[in-house]
Amino acid sequence: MQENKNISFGHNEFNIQGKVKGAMASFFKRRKKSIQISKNEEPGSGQEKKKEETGPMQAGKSEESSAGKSGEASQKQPDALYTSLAANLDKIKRKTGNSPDVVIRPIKVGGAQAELETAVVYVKGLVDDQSIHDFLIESLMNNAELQKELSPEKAMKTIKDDVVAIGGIKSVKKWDDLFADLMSGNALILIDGSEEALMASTQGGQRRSVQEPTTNVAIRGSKESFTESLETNQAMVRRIINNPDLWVESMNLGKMTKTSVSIMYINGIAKKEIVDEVRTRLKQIDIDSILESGYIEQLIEDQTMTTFPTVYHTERPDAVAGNLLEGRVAVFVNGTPFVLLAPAVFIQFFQSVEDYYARFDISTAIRFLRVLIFFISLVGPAVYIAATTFHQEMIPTALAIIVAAQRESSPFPAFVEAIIMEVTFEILREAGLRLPKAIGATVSIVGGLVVGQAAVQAGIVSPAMLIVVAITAIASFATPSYAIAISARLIRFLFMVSAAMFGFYGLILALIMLIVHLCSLRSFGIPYMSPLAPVIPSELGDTIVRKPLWAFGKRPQLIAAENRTREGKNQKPKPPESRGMKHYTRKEEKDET
Amino acid sequence: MKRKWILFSTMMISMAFLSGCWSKKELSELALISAVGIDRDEDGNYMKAIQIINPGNVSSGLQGGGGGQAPGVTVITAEGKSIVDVHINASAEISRQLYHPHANLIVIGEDLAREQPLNTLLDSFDRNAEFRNTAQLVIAKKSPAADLIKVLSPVEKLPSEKIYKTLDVTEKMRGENITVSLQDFIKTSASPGIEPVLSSFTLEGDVKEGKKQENIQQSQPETIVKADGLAIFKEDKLVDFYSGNMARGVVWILDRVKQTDVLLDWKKNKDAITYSVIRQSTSVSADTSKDLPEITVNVKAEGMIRETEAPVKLDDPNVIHELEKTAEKEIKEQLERTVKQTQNKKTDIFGFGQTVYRKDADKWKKLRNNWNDDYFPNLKVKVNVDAFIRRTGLRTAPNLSEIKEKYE
Amino acid sequence: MKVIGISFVLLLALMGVAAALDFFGGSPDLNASIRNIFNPFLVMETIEMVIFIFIVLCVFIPPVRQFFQKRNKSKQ
Amino acid sequence: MEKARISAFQLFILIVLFELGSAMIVPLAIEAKQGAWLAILIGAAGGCGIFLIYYALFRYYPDESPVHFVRHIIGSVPGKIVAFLYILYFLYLSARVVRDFGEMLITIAYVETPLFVLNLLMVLLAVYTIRKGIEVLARTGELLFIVLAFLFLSAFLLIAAGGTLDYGNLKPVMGEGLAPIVKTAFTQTIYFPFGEIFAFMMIMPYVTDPKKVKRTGLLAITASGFVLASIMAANTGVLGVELVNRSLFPLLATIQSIELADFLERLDVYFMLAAIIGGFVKITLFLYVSVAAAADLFKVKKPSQLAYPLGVVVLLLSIMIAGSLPEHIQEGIKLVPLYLHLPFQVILPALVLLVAFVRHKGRGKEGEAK
Repeated sequence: MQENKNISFGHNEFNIQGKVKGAMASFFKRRKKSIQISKNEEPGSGQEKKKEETGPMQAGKSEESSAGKSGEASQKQPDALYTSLAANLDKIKRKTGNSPDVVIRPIKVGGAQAELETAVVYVKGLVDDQSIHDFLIESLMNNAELQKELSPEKAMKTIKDDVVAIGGIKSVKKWDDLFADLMSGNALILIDGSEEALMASTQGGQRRSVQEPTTNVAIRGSKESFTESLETNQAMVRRIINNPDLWVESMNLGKMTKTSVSIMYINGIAKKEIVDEVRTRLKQIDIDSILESGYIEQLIEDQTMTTFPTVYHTERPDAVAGNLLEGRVAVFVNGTPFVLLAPAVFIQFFQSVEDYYARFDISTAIRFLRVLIFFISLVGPAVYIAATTFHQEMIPTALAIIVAAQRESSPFPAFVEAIIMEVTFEILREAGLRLPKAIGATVSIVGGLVVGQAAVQAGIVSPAMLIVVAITAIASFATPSYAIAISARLIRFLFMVSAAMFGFYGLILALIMLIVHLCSLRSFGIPYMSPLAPVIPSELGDTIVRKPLWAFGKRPQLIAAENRTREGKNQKPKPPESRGMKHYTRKEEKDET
Repeated sequence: MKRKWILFSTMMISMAFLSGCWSKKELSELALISAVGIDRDEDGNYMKAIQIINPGNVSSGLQGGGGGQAPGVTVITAEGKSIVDVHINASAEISRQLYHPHANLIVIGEDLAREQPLNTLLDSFDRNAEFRNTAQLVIAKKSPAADLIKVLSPVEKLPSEKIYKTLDVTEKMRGENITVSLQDFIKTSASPGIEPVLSSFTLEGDVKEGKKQENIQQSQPETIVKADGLAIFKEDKLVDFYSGNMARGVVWILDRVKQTDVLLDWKKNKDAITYSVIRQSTSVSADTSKDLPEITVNVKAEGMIRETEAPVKLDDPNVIHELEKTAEKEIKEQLERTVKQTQNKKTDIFGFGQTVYRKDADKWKKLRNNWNDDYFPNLKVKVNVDAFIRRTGLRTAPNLSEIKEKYE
Repeated sequence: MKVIGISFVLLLALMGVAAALDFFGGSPDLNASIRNIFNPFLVMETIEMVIFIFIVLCVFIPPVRQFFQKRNKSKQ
Repeated sequence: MEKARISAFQLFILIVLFELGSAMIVPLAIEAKQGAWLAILIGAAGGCGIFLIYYALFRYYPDESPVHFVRHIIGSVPGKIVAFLYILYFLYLSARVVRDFGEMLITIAYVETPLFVLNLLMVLLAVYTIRKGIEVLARTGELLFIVLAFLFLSAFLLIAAGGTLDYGNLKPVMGEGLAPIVKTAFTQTIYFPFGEIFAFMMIMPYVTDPKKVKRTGLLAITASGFVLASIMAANTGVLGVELVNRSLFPLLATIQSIELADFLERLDVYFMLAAIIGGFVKITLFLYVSVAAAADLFKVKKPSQLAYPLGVVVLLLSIMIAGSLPEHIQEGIKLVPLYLHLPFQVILPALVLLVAFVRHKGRGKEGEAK
């Protein structure tokens, strides 16, 4: 019925791998057209680049042409640098609109007779001031070699090889590359008479330091959280997985922002099809700006008509490392501490890194609690509405009397009351979230305590309703992933409406519909509800329950590739034989080996 | 994709239309019924007393509310040709929709129960999904059912709750009543070879006083409702009331006794020793090999000595053994008396017929037609009792024995 | 259009089945059993009626739209 | 046919949910009195036998839908007619189940709500699911199965702990001998619910591992037979035969009689949840099968186009099918097994199998000759 749904997952391993390939193949078929287009675009700076040239710069077009005339006549390529330093600097100035933070520092090198005009160009704030001064400008000025007489080419070589004491240096010939590097914080060395420019990597500037995570807080585990810097973030993961198989691919996305985005995966563990799929989807993105990983998330997810997140995001390096080791692919985006992980499955949003750090029995109990919490936050008010307006017979009599007594004075029907309270609560939450921390606390006190108490005392809202709303609200806070909690918040209203119309019948139908919907979702070809549906028995141990760490045999079969062995056999700790009960201990040992 | 949207909007729009909502009822628009009492007046109309909960007066702790000022229930009465008719007529007296599912008590007047087979009376309760089949059924002894419902009760805020809980407790402690739900009653009356029994309640005092709030504002209420044995049915009509040991005998044979006390004679001291049965199990078996089946009732009781008014050496195992024998004899006698008397009434409330049916369905086919009148009264019923005394409380010998020794 | 046709044929056939079963079940004559098929629709509330018509009309939306799309295309 | 694949395990779950579907809420095989559970088990055994007929057919054409292969076997025109009749049969059964559930809801909780509206919601949900495809339905089934399993286990536990269960009610098992039990089994339970597994003929080709189909099918029928038998046994144990016989929905009464710890009572929602889940799966499967078959027969390119119109057909039919609940039930018990189930579930498939057998035998010989 749907073309891209031609696979299924049984528990047969062989089958599944074959199937996933099939899925990917079909997926490619579906997107063939667009891939072809992007391939055309890639190597040559064809239409796309031209558009860029003419697009944003149309205003300066006439000026540019005049500059071209006044400058060198030998314009082999429109994109190439000019030979004259003055013309180059002029172009840079015009292109950046004379912005004061683009610093142009002319330096004279060469012997006294044959002075060679050079200039260092960089963007203030993006560069590391110290390295510019110490290793670039100072070296250029004081280097003995450069005091000799030099041709531009020779000077270029000398500077490149001997002078600049900075790790990354390369030459650029095209304006596009030049500006891209300049704007990403590299320093530019231009020499009069050369068609090349040198690019020294001096990225730096002020950045937030590594701090504790604010969203995925864990009691136990690393206190590091990602920062806004892509390099730092990647390094943090590298520090955890010290393995050359941790591969990174980077690209720039966003026509205007040219945001650096990189894919990280572990070669041999991540499934090639999934990596390819992520890469293809990322390459297809054609948008002017990428401001946060949320942009990417929305542009690469499988289905847009859903409130459920099909890409996982986290700001914890250990969470990323753990998921990479399960075979997932991480997408880092410069400028945000949130790293995307794909493919994501539903149950993943109920798991936290801490589950693996704590003992399994405790983690299992907590995971059960989380699913319960999610369920409460989803259907809490709906059950109240259904029970009080349709199925009064299902409430135990004593409770029914109490609720009835409370409802006596309430002027609204239960549904309206519930909607009022839920909306009020959402307002409170939103207000508390956006305000400064100090005021936020006040809002929650005024809102929660004063309004709640007053509303009950005034008889506008029944206390039972308030309790239900409060429990629901707390439950939605307790879900470990904000992304899934917020979708539950939204769906809750749908449940309330259906419960208000048809009681439990409506509620149950809505629940079944939700399940159908969840089952129809996929994340990068992986069924969203796996390993619950389709059920993969060997992996049920890491879903709502978490089996002991020593029993984790394999990586998830839908996600991980060939290398699926996670740990050796017989990982169960065997303490040395202790005092007494020797017979028993020996017997046990025999059983296990 | 677009069509999916159409489908979705279709659903949403059609739902929006429905927000008028059939079957919807707000809790504050309902009159929660806690108990129903049914009688019949002289003209043959049904009279129904409906006890409605005033939630505000029942649940305390609410602002301004708090029980005690006004009664927790209101009783309205109505008449009609059929039960449903009465129900509809009653709604003229109350501003809210009468809501049955929380009614946990149905009281039937003695006169009505004697005249009409209860099964037909209860049809509307059973048929209607709104009634809970778990509601308890009791008989009002010597007074109209309506009176039982009207009397306010001390301790419990809801009179229905009072009766309901009394029944529960007295079944557990005394073993002279059994809780019979609507469903149990119908099940029993429809099953072959067994006749139903119900618990009965009586009124002590004046109804007029009992209706007033003052009744429960004194330390000793003027009027009170109390559990009083069993009502025995034959072909769904009330035939007799049992109380005391007779009632307990019935409950015992039905294997519903949980705890009870048996008074034992000890060496000329009548009822001198109280033997408390803590646990018991009773089974009825039938021997269908003969023309007329023979019934054996096996009782196994286990308990302790609670009270002694005669000097007994309770630390002596032989004495204990002797006491056990006495208890066995006593229980056996009581049960045999109960069976004998019931056989005279020609109604098989013990379900001996059912036992036969379950044992030997072919045999039962031959007997079933005149079971109650011909075969049941002539059954040979054997009662075997095994009574065990497990412990004797905190003390061994009664203080009496020492006193006696002192004076002797 | 094809879809509508199929549904209509199936509906008619099924009504036939229902009527036939009714007839076998002891309905006096075929006429009565046909009437028996339609009588649940006689007592309907306004809202119910509106929903009913709406639901049935929804069946026609996709084919009609398809039809118009095709015509527009052919015009072009 | 949709390009889909489901695993053998998913097939198992779908069959179990499907069999339980509406059978668990009605007084199944109550004509066998205390022996109802036995009649159900015999029916399940018979169902296994019927399933083997279907399986034999499936073995000849493991990759094709019955709509196709019936044409290969008995020729194009007769094949088309047979396929058309089966589509009618499936739609009719689908409508029956929809009606069952609508009536149940009205009777137990939604007295004032029109049947049409209750049915509508159910059908819309089924249509929504069908448009998502069989794979999604299979996965949904897996999750719903967990819910249902939880409900059953806890309900049995509560009934056992609540002390309402009286084993005596189950005696005498064969009060009137084995005859009524066998008769009930062969006139009712074998067709409803077990024979209805015929619908899975349309679904079997989707299974990844055709070799497992036989084992899965038999296992599923047996398992559902045991579950149904235990449900009926629990009903009889709690309510007694007479009450079960008089009840429209004995399971509801059974669950209502749970009263535990002054708190675990009034668990009607248990019943509603279980009933709606079962009903949903059954209705959706029947409707799915008819949509798939109709799309195949009439060569509709996108089967999902048919989902909504056929949903409306089922909806209308569910209203038209009978004037009253007793009529509906009487037709279901007396007429449908005789006039619809027997020919469509047993006679026709058996005949087709016979033809297929003869043809294939001939062909096999030809192959040898060559």
